[in-house]
Amino acid sequence: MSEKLNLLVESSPQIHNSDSTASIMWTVTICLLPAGLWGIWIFGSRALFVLVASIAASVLSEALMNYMVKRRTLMDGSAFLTGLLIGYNMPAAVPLYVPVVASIFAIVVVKWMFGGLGGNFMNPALAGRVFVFFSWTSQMTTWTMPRMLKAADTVSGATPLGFLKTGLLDFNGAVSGPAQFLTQQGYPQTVTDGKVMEWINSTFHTHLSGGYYDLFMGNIPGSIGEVSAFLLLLGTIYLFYKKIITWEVPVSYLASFGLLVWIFGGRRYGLSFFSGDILFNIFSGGIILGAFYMATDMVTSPLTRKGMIIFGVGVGFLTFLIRFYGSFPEGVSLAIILMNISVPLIDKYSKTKDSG
Amino acid sequence: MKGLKTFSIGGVHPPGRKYLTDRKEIINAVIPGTFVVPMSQHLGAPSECLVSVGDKVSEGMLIGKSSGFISSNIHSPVPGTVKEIKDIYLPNGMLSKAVVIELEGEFDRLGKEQDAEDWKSFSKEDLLGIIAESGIVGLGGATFPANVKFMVPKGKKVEFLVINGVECEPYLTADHRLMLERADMILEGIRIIAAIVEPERIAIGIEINKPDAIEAMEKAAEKAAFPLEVVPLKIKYPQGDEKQLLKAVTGREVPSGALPIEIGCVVSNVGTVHAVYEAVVLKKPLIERVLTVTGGGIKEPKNLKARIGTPISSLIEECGGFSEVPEKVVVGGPMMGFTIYDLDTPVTKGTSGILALTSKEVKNAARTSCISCGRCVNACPMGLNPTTLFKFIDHGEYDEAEKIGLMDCKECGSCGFICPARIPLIQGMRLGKKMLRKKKVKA
Amino acid sequence: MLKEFTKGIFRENPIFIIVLGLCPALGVSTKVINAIGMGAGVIFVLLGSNIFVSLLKNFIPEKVRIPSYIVIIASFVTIVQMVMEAFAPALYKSLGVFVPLIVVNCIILGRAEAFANKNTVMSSIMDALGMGVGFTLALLLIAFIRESLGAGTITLFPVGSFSGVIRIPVLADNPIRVFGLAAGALLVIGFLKAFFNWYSERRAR
Amino acid sequence: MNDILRIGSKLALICAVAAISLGLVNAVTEPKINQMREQKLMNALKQVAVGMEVGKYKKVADNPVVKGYYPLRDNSGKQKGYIFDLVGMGYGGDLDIIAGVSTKGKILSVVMMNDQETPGLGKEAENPEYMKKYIGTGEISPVPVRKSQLSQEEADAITGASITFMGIGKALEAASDFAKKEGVE
Amino acid sequence: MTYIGIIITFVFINNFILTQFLGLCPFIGVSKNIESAVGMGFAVTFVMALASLATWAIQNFILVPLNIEFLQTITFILVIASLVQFVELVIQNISPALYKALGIYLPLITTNCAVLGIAIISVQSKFNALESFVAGFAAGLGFLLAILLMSAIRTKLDSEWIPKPFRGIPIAFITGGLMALAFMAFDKALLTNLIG
Amino acid sequence: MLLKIVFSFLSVTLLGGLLGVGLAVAAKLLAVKKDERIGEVESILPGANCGACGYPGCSGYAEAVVNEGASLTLCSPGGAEVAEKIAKIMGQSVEVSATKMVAQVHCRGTRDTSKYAFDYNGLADCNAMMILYGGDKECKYGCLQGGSCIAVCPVDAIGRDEKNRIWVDKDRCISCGKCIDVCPTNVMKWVPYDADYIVACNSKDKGAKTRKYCTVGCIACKICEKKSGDGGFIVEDFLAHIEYDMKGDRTAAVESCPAKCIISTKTAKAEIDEVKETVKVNDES
Repeated sequence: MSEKLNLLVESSPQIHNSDSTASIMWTVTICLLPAGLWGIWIFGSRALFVLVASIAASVLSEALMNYMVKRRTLMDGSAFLTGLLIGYNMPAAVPLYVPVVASIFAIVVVKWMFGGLGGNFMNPALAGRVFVFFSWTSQMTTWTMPRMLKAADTVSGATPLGFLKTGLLDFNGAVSGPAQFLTQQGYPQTVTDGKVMEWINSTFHTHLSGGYYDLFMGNIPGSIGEVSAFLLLLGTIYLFYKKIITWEVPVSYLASFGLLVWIFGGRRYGLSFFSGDILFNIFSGGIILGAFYMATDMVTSPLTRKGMIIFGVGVGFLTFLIRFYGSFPEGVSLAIILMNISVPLIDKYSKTKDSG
Repeated sequence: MKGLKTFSIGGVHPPGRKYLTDRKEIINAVIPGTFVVPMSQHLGAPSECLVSVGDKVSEGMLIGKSSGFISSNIHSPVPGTVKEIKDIYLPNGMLSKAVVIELEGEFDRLGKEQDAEDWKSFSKEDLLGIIAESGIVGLGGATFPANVKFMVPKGKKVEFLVINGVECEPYLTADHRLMLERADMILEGIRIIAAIVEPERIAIGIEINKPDAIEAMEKAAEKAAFPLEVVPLKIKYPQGDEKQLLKAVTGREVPSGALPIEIGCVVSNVGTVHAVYEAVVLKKPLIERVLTVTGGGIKEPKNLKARIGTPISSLIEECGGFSEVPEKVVVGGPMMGFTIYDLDTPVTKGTSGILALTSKEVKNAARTSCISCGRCVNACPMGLNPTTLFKFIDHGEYDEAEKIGLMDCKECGSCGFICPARIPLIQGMRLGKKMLRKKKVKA
Repeated sequence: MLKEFTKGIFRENPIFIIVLGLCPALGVSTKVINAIGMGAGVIFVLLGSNIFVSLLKNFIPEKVRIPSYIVIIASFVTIVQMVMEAFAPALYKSLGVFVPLIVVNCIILGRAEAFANKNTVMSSIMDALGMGVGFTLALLLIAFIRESLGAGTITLFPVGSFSGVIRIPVLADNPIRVFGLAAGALLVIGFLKAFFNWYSERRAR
Repeated sequence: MNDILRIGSKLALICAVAAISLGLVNAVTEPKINQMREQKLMNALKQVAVGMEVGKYKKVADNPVVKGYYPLRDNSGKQKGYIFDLVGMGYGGDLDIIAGVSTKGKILSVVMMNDQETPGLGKEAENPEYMKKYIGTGEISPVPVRKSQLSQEEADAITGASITFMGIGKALEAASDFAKKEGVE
Repeated sequence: MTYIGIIITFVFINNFILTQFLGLCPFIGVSKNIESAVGMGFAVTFVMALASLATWAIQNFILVPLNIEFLQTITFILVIASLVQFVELVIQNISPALYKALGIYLPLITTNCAVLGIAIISVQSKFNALESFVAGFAAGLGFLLAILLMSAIRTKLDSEWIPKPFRGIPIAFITGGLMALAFMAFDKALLTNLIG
Repeated sequence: MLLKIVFSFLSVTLLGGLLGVGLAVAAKLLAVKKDERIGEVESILPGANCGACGYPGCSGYAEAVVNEGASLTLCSPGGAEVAEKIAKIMGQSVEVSATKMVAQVHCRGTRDTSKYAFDYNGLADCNAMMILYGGDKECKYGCLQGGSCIAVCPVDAIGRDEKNRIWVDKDRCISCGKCIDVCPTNVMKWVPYDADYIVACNSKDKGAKTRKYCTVGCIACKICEKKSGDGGFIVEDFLAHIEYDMKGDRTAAVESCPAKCIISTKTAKAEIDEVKETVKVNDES
């Protein structure tokens, strides 16, 4: 062995798992893409512009902060992902300065003031969205009709939940739940939805109202990336397969939320307890996007399994509270950032068990 | 896979890559011209050097004497002359005195048949004495002096003797081959240890990626009508660690900071058992061991029986040298082993393998900040919170780290392996322990 | 003497450097005019209390020092309250609960404790003016940022035909409303404080 | 003991001086404050009265929205309507509203006296322009309580603040109903 | 308003720190670690509940009957200041351990505007004695909640790489701002819909 | 109106008087003794909370001085001045050594001048680097440049230049000794504040060996010893050091040093003007 080798010396372990921060971020991004493409398809090129604006603003802000603090984190994909998620949480018709401000706020204030990726205690994308939501509420609640529901004269409409929120304020009749209410009040539905629901009702002998199919597939007005529960769930399968997200947060979130909806959700329609429409509530208003892609954000969710479950239940409870009793129709983003605040406390008090 | 035993919390599944060598028979390594024998090859006090420059030594002659309760004897691996006594860095980063021996003269044992000793008439103390005399240490990697381990404290009763045939470290196949090729001798070794510790039950835990070894051990036990329970285990790292092995095989948990004997168990590695057999039956001190030379950077990976003190470069050469320039050369397994930068570093009693790892196998990536993914927490077999520990240590709050269990960390590497941010967690733990020790010495 | 005055404006600015009196700084800074009103109130109370504390420093027993100071301060605050309600009811209403809360503004008690009870009347006056002006300027800065971003306007006194409200062209139509709310206030003061940290560090070099 | 008395009396002395001076200032300012309050109410009433004569205030006990009213009479002394003192439910809390309503339930004028709405959203209701949407409704057309009852143009003008809009609308609706039921006093 | 309504209002909807800007000095000053934050939180809760009750008595037994409400500020602050000092002395004697935990925060509370704030707000809201007490207690709990969350976040921030000018107080404010942003989820509608 | 003023007067005066008396009584009855000297001592201490005294912060030390009779001279940032003031409060006298000592790095090896044994990958912390073969330099005595001293310095007196060499600004140094404590190679050593030169090498290897791996290392040639006269240069263990008690002219020795490893302390001051912060995360794409 005469030749001198330039060997690397480092501490054990000498081999690593193939996942890296960057690979995780980019995988999540890829899993999100189908839902976004769907959004662009149904809401038109306007949606694409919003996505491009939010991503560009986010990536440029990251580059600027990189330059200022002399670190290089652009390729870890987190800025791109933040920008993408912000775009996904915007209505397609929003003026472009809204996603831009949201992205800048998310990256510069929420992330880099706290030391960059890993330092932030609040999900940057959601904080950015909430910031612009409260700043420009009307712009953030003006929805575009998807192409399959677009009649000649209606270009904008309410999301199913928004429609319910205002519709129920002075509603005194009796319906079996949100879906029937929407159908009864003439909320637009696609032809396919009618056919599918009819088929389901005749095949499984159920009496479901129309609208579930539209809700599940994403044939509804809403934020660009949140409408298609189906495509989001498709991406989720891959995330679970790659073990990038674990079951604790989404399952405890959806379970606690579903349970509360089931118990109390029917009260608004003059029904008894234990008659809420879980299916409708879970597939509407960005819960799927929130539960699988945003509440599971590693940085801002607890470390331990126990902590994650507490966190998920908390988000579920707050989403329910805000959606059913607050003045906002959806409540997912606010519920998540509220629980983000308590993560350091949860982490502090949910220590891992010491096996000895 | 269902129903197989394993330990309960934490653990990771690194790619095994044992196929590189698990079909290669153990062969005796080439004996090079120069040997470097460090005086500190075991846990505890370094041995006292008995030779000086110019002395003639013979094969198996005592050259380092145990210098304390936890210490061990060291024997010359070959006949020769002491050329130099110098300080060298061992792979674990420790500075140690080492005796450089130039090969010269006749071998006393090599190629000569030894009569088998009838050890059954020996007393416990005699047997322990032979083990101590032969300088046997735990060959799994911890290198704890075996005689101390087998000495059952008064008032304690051993319920379980658990033999460790897990070899959970990826790449390594030395124990695997040993069980396959020398099952009878291992069985004899188990008998000897059983005679010392007098256990109620004897079990051997083997991961199911070694079905042939399980079969071999079962067959040997059956043939000898020896009450050895062969326990197949699920594949999971770090099952080869004492605490995890005991949890997997016996279901018992060793309390924090305690030894297995606290819960009536004694654990021994198959390599150690084999060494005990050789020492007692063949009267051969520990001067050679089986190790695996492998990795993506080695041309012909092999299982070798090499003498202590052989420069690693000689073994690599015997395996055809490097097939490509490795990113690092590791002594031991990839999870707990150490990188070396000087290929003339010698084989020691604890060297279970030599790996030349390519960058493709290492999978280093840019280090980023912790993204609190919690994977390390889920991976830690001790139920610790590595990322929080690391943060405390990184900020010099060593006492805080100790409070949340730093001292329970045994550096198995699971957290560091799984970390997507590539944070040097294990190095952090070592740093924390080092600084705590430093603080305690000062206080 | 002049030094006592100028130190309050930058070097020992009560809000940005010693971080005191934050609650009103944030609570009333939604409009520039509020800041002016609050600032005037604080200057008045600070001046009055500083004068009286330094006058009475030998009269007030040590054991009831704090209660005595508080009584003096509270008297001046009450005067401000009554005068403001009588002559500027709109301002009084928009300052709301923060007018009586001048009593517990840490700056005033802080100056009484740290300065007025150790110094002469004259330097106490200068100190009060400096601190008061420093406080007012800081408040103005915060209010200016918050109002212009959060409402797109700058509200001053109505004079003649001028309504007192200046509209900032683009922002007034779509203001970043969060800046007018609690969250925005905290963010603004955080950034301003950071800016002052950075600036004083740079100046120290 | 002496010491204690001395300390106590000193504090009391300071308090006494403070109290007297405050009493004096109050003597000056109090009439002024009352006068200002009166004037504000008068101004508002005048604005709402649309030229008619305002009668004596009457409390209404059992209505959650209508707290009380002033009868409105024209020059001939004939009652034409009411000025209602209303409390509506806004986004940020109660809305204090004064509204002139004809005896037939038509909304004549509305003024927002007090509210805690979000600046830029519900707060816009303080703007007299805002109330134009309600004026004239109540007799034939219903008082609008939802954005959907407005034209696109008007709906756009009240962006976002649908709860405030509804709060005012509902209060006015109650006032209109009250007036219709009560007719002439 | 029901008692539950008062509690929800002052803990969440009108959280003193995150929406009302009352009590910011101790919120920023004493939130560096969890233990002292909790200590301060409890001390504030205790004093606020007592002060709210005491000032209610002053208002309704002295100021209103004598028609001298304009002396509200001066009498309230006098009572609060004395109360705090008295509580301090009593705790010091009764339980040295409690004093060690709370004692250092008590003097700070005199100038905590949250205490005077709740007294004035209780009076303005025309609460009765028990309602005043509950309101004071609830506002204190709101303070405790906010400072507890804040201190946990700040402990985490200690180990993050925060740009130098932002370290310490600025980042605490920004953290508070983000918390306030999240607390905007709680609004009046929540209360009316829940309690009716 | 007059009635109102009378009521105000009566109520507030009574309230004030009552509370004043009540508090005074309470204070007397419930008084708890506290040594005021603790506060006084604390106000004198510099408030750096550096821990050099061995007590938890300045307040801890103040308490220890008053209650436990701790030595009065333990505050190194405060130096003689503070010790004298404390002594005044405590009514004792103290003797304080006059010279202020500051920390200095005794190594100038960089990637250009020194040989490195291997590529290191891991924590940017000297003690952590030390775990792996005593650091990546061939020389095991030199500065590892991990920046642990920078991290522990309570007053930001330590910085690094663009070649990663570490310098101590002696004017900012408060002599707390934290850096000296943390340094695993002991390359950080005490030097009198007014020292003009330091021998910037810590290698106790034989000259020939040192020469092999470092071009700015002391090779123990003893030229400085010969040239300096009463300049106080002494070579021990193959390493030169300066006896600062000897005040002779040192320039001749400095100029003749073949390795140029005797450097002026003024250089250190110039180099540190741009203090670089150590960012522990070295992420890159």
